[in-house]
Amino acid sequence: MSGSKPRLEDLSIIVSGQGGDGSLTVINILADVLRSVGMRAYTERDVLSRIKGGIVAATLRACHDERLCIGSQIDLIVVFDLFAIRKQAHRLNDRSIVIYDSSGGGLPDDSGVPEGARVIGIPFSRHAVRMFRSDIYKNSISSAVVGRLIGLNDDDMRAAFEKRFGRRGAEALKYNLDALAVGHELADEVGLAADEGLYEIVSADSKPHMLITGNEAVAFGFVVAGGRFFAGYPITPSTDIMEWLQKWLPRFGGVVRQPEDELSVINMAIGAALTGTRTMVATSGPGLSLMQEGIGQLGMAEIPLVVVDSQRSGPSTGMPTKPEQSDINLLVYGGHGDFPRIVLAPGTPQECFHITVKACNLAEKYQLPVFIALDQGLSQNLATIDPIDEGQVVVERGKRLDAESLAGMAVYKRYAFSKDGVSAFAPPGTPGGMSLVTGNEHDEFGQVSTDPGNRTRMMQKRQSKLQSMQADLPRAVTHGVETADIGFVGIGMTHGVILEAMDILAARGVPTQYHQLQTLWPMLDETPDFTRGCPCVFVVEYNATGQLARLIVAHGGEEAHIESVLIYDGVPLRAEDLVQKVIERMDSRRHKAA
Amino acid sequence: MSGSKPRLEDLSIIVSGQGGDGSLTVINILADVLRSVGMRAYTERDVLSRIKGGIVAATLRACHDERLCIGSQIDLIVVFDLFAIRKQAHRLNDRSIVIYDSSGGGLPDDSGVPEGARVIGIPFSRHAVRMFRSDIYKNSISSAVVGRLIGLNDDDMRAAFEKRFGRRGAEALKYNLDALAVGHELADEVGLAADEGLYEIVSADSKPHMLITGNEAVAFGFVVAGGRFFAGYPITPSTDIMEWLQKWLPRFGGVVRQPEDELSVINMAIGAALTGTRTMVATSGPGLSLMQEGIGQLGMAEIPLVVVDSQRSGPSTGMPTKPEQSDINLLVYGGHGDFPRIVLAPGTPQECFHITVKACNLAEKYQLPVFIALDQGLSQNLATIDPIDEGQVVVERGKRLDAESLAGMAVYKRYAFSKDGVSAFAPPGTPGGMSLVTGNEHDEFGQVSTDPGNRTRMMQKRQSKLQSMQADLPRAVTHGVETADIGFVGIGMTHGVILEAMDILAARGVPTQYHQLQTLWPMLDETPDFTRGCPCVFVVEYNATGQLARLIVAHGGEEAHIESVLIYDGVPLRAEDLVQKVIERMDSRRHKAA
Amino acid sequence: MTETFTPTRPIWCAGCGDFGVLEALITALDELQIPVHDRMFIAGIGCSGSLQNYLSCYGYHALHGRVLPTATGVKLANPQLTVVGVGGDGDGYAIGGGHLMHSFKRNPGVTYIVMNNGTYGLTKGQASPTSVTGFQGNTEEDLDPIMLGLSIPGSTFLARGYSGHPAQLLQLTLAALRHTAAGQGLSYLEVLSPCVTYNDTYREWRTGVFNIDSEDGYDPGNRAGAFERMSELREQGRLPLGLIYQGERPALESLALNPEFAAPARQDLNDPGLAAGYREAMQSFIR
Amino acid sequence: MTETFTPTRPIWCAGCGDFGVLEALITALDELQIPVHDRMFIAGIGCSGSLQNYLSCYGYHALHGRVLPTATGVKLANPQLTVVGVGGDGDGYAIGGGHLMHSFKRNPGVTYIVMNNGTYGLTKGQASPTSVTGFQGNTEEDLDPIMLGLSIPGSTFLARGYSGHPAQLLQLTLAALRHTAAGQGLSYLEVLSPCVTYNDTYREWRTGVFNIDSEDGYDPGNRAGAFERMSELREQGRLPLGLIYQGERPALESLALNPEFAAPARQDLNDPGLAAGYREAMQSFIR
Ligand SMILES: Cc1ncc(C[n+]2csc(CCOP(=O)(O)OP(=O)(O)O)c2C)c(N)n1
Ligand SMILES: Cc1ncc(C[n+]2csc(CCOP(=O)(O)OP(=O)(O)O)c2C)c(N)n1
Ligand code: SF4
Ligand code: SF4
Ligand SMILES: [Mg+2]
Ligand SMILES: [Mg+2]
Repeated sequence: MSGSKPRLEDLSIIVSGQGGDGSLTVINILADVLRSVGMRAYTERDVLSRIKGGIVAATLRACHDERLCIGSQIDLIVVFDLFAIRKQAHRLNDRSIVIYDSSGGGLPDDSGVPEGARVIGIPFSRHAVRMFRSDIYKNSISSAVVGRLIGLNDDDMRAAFEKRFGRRGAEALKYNLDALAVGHELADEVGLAADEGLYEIVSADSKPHMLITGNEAVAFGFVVAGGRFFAGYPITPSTDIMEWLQKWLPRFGGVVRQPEDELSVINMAIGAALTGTRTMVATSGPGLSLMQEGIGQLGMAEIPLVVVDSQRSGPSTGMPTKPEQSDINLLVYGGHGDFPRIVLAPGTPQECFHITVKACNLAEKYQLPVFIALDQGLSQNLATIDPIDEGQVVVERGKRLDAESLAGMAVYKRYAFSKDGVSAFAPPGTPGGMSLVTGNEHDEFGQVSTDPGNRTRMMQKRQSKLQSMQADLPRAVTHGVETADIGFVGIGMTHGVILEAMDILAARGVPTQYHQLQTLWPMLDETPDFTRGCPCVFVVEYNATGQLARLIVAHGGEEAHIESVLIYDGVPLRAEDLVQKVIERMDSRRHKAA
Repeated sequence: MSGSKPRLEDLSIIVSGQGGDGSLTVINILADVLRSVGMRAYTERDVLSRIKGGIVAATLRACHDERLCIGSQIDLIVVFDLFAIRKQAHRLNDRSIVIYDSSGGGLPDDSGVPEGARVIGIPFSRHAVRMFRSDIYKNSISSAVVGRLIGLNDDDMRAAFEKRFGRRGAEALKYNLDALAVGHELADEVGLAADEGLYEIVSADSKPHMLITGNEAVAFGFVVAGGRFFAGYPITPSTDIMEWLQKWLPRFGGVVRQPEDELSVINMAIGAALTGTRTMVATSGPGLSLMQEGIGQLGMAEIPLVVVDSQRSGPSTGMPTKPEQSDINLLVYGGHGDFPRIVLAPGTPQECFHITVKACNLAEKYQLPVFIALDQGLSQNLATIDPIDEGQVVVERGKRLDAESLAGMAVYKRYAFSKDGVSAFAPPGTPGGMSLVTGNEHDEFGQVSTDPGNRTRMMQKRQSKLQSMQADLPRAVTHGVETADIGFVGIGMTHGVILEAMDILAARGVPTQYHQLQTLWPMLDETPDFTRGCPCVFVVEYNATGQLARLIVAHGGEEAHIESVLIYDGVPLRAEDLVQKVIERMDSRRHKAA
Repeated sequence: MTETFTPTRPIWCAGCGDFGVLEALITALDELQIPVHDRMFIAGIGCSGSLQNYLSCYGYHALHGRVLPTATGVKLANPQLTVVGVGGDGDGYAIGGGHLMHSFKRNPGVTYIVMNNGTYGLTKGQASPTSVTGFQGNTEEDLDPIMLGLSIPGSTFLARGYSGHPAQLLQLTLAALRHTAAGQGLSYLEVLSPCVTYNDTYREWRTGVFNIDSEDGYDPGNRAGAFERMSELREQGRLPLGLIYQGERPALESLALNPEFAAPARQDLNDPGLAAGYREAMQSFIR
Repeated sequence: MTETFTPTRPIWCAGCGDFGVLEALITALDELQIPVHDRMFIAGIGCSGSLQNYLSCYGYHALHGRVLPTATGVKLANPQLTVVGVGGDGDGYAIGGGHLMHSFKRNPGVTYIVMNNGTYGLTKGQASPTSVTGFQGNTEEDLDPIMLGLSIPGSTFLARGYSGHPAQLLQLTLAALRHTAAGQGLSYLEVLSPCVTYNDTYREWRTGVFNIDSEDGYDPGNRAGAFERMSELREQGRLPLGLIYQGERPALESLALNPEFAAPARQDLNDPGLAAGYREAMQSFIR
């Protein structure tokens, strides 16, 4: 039968159950196996801000080509809990496959599963408890079944198990491998023999892919950019950055600290940055709010720092595990008083890496805070990407002085006026470079000053960086048909969805174009220009007030051309839903025009 | 001679010396005497962020009619330090009078005093040291001379001294009265006999005026509005609010606390507000930055609080004693995530009072943070104003439930959905009103929830307040000629200067109009409308980036009609300088058009 | 009766020490007959910070680390409420550490219960200020917040319980609530409350705890003596349980409120009797 | 020599205690022959927070209350620097109080000098955490930060000087700098430094101080003993001066840095030798 099987092109799979059931583990293992056989994978998590219990879900998209979002329909769903199936039923169709844990009985009539869908009940939990005296092995058992179903090789599954559970010790590995074997037996029982999966897996690419989240890519980029000091305080969804760096940074002589709060974080980072060390912090909304005074200090005292904001649903504590892009205002306008800053917004893990490198360079070249705006989706979703060529990274440190160059200078002024607004920096410890650095207004030497003439020049010096950096800032990436009447604007986790929606629309004969911002601040002319040039621009963003759209309008964007698509319910947008919105809005625009 | 004397119409007086010399005291006493004789007074301070030393100045405008700014020219200057005279010389003209402390010798040739100015040297310091063994009495001595010069009655001066120094004990009073007498003798010596001052003082008004700063008016308004809990942490220029309340609030059973930092301030205030107590905090930029997390909590958990921001020069520590209006962005856009808020901006002490009352009512009616944007000038400058009719204040507490009303309800939900977005509040301690209040997203009962449908409705509920409050928000006050082609927009301490510039322009045949915002957020349509309707609008603001102008543009203002006038050197704008800018910009507009 | 929110089932992992704290609190509040509407719970952020959802009360979920300033504001504005602060060690000792020391100093009428599990539970097990050296790469020595409390003049009630010893925990919870109810100010009760998922310390604590309540001659009225004994036990690697210090000092609210008026939250702001005072304030600007 | 900023004349009021601290620091740093370019001063906000402007050094004017985290970051990134934190009691004990306790616990190689005048000088005389009860309406008891330091495991050097006793102050300053230079971590020196303008305590302190350095049998190596003696003296209304506690514990930087590498600030980021490690990190995502 294998010859006649369809190729695995594009499949979205959900595993859902109670928190602690291990749904994430199943999905992550499958993603890793897919990566290892040359397929593309993308994962998403839908979890709660609690450690055990509640309904959580993990989703995987297995693709032949690159897709940075989950599909609009779910092809395969594995549920350990019947609540979960009701929650997901609307994403199923008559070709979907439903695998449920039948330990507690059959599927109720009102499960919502559409007619025609293939339903398979397997008592995962019962087997797990019987064999291992613990319910938790049901996830390993179920992954065997899913692997079989989609056509993954038993050996590849085993290899992935060895890699993942090997780290947790021999016992954990043994039990999980046993569970995998049990799963394979159960698969046999329900008619899913080895090599008899639904699909043929064809490697998409000869070169190996990386499987990486945006958070990891940022952390990795920081190390390669020469980052050597990181401070953080645990907060979802940014914590992974700290955790990855805790493991890796010391191997390069770097330091990671987790002090008592975010105030300590940003000020400790300021201390490290003052010495000329490349420094970064990462946080999410509540932490970013607490760091506002420190942010302003960076601007005033001209201290380079990279600040990562992994955005989650706000305001306040909000919905800590859910995605949002609602800190845009705070990133762009936060801190009291006027000071220059840069806000960058990657859309893929690869961009996360490169933008972090860029952020480190910009921070030191222009001596100011550089923000990297992430969101929960980009931060935490795993994706397969082409390998990053980390060897190409260039470290640009800006105007730095050492003892030798200082010796040749008659006078050294930390805040010397200059054409580009940037003054040379001599790291503490350098003979001849003594300086005063302060968040008070100051003269060129860093002495506190309220002289009005000095104040005016210092303010202009700092602000002038926003001009001198222009050529250095990442430009928007454009996609689609340049002349199309329908445009998209988006950042972060909207990226994959917009690309897919464009494909769907193109297939329906509707050409579109897409302006993917990379620099949110300073707002480059290209973005307002785009909204003026394209008659209908869908600005897609995860917040309730259209922060990005408003920012574009404030800088000359054409409000009449803008259609805001706002998502703020904590649920990731699907391409098909975006397509629907586009069609509806275009219709209503045509009606209004008529 | 008295019959032929000119009436005292409008006089600007500077007293300048080293910090600690008491220049402020002289000016404040003079202002009080002027108030007591029915004249108008307005004062300004130019001080440093240090306790002693450095050059400081205090300025007084004595007027027959109300003026809420210092004049563009200085008529009389008293200097204890020769540095000071150089700093002020450019504001003098050939009719100015210069009184200097000649203890250290005569005025040097390069003092910068214009030709024709009358120069009087009096060895204040020498006399003070000889008579009182302390230099500090020179300020009391000098005030006698100034009083004589401008025609104030010796007895009125004495009465003011008794009032001011009486509080400091009998000894302080005696010495200062003696110093006043010495001053009067010295005045006799230089030919300024009693009742032979330069001007005739004619009472402007039969009713008594108040002499009050914006900070005091806010504090007073808070008490009368029923405010009963205030927390603050010392920070210039907001501290006076706390100090006034420390004295007065306990007399009404209220509580004032100065805890360990601004985080404690805002959270202690949240605690008080949770009980249904009218609560306020006051701070300046650095404190406002630290409060950002708390601000978002107010928005999410729907807690009423009035937050006063007395703005100073930023960013960061900046120039603590200098004026600015550069926290507008942070006030409007601060805090992570989307939540509703109100930002109000008074322009006079009277408006400070009424807007504080309004803020207290709005906070409770709409259950959200209400900001009052002050600036150093409005906060600290003394002005004579018509008495406030504090008896007219109406306390509106919004939807509150007591045990009785609760008893009639089947179910009580703290966050019940409602048309206007506001849910009824039962203060803790009320039987039957138990509720959960949280900064997490929550359902109507306040239980933590991430249900997407609930999330959407809750977000919309909160945001809908911005609509339901519209009719309740203070409208802009308009001044001048409604059809004029030249318009002004301003807030806070620009108010008096704009009014005076309009008078000057009107006198030169140039009609203007002025849209004085009272509500900065939500931005009411009236303001963008104003910029669309008037072909050239000068948006005058104390910051470097045109935050107010940008805010107006972001909400539909006509950028092409806007001329930004930006002041960020820490020096208060003078009307004549504003007039010059208007004329220049209009010329260059005409050139461009031609 | 009006229906209000229904306390939910705890979202804690089975075996979490916080169950014991909840149990003790429910029992103690009932035993002291505090009406549900007079209970105001101020909770931190963390697994522990959901306790208020599991009993009948007015509950407030504070910002991370801000339990004590918030609770102080509540108490000053309405001293009739029984104000209970609850939260975790990360919340109370890390981000909230500064407030803890200042609250000891300030002594507001608040009962503050810290569920100390030596880790950040909700963010998945990072080191906290009470984590032992080595836990998750922790280079620091673990903080003893009771000793910190002893060092602050103004502290009046310092106790430690263990959720594995429910009887003593109940007694300490009662004592804490009574201390505050008697107008003595802040009662601080740390509860050793194991996190079975990220830092399961049941074994260490079962053997490591030391009951000072039953130590002959131990005097909880002697600050320096208590400090010395704590130091000794610490050196022996033992964790003292019981009422460690109790002193006397008027609660903050008795010093800060004007007894001639109703408390801030209970005033009638439209009382016509206020007008004369307002007039006087107005006159002070005319003088 | 390259001209850099010129230390200015202090802006302090005549008679301000801070002059004595400046004097002691200049003398001690010279005596220890710390090159000016290896001195990094981290100053708070307040009158005291301008000290760095009055001597030759790399000076940083921190945010209010953030001296210690900043200084810790500096030291970890470049341990070759002599890092001195300076600030006021408001800065260090009020808004910075949480950082103080965590810094004791963390023990970074920083000398931290607090100019304690029992008030907020620069904002014109409000009560601070070390203000006595009654000062400006203060309802709280004054904090003793040395006792706080004693209560935190990890603290290694706690001393108090008085700007009116310059000889002892110099010795304590030297001892503090030496403690840190010897790799023992945080040396904390509180200096009683009167604010002549808003809280002139010269008279009280002249009579109130008590020199523990000259007390027979006092053992600064005994934490609990020190606590007891401090408590006694406090009850007698006396303010102990001298080296109150000194212990041994490796400094944070020795625990946090990888000795195989140059310190973070001193690494050559373009060193080609780094490539292999970066490659390995990259491979970890391909596995
Ligand atoms: C300002 C801020 N920073 C970080 C977080 C993320 N956060 C949530 S809970 C928590 C720690 C909880 O630890 P602990 O207080 O010990 O409570 P536990 O879960 O152990 O009961 C943190 C850091 C937050 N909510 N707010
Ligand atoms: C966040 C913040 N809040 C408040 C202030 C205002 N402020 C400046 S100095 C100071 C207190 C200074 O007191 P202290 O630290 O004791 O120093 P001293 O002036 O007494 O030496 C305060 C509150 C500030 N700069 N930043
Ligand atoms: S993670 Fe730990 S602290 Fe949180 S509920 Fe589970 S056991 Fe309790
Ligand atoms: S105000 Fe006080 S602390 Fe400040 S300089 Fe003067 S004496 Fe010193
Ligand atoms: Mg914990
Ligand atoms: Mg002080």
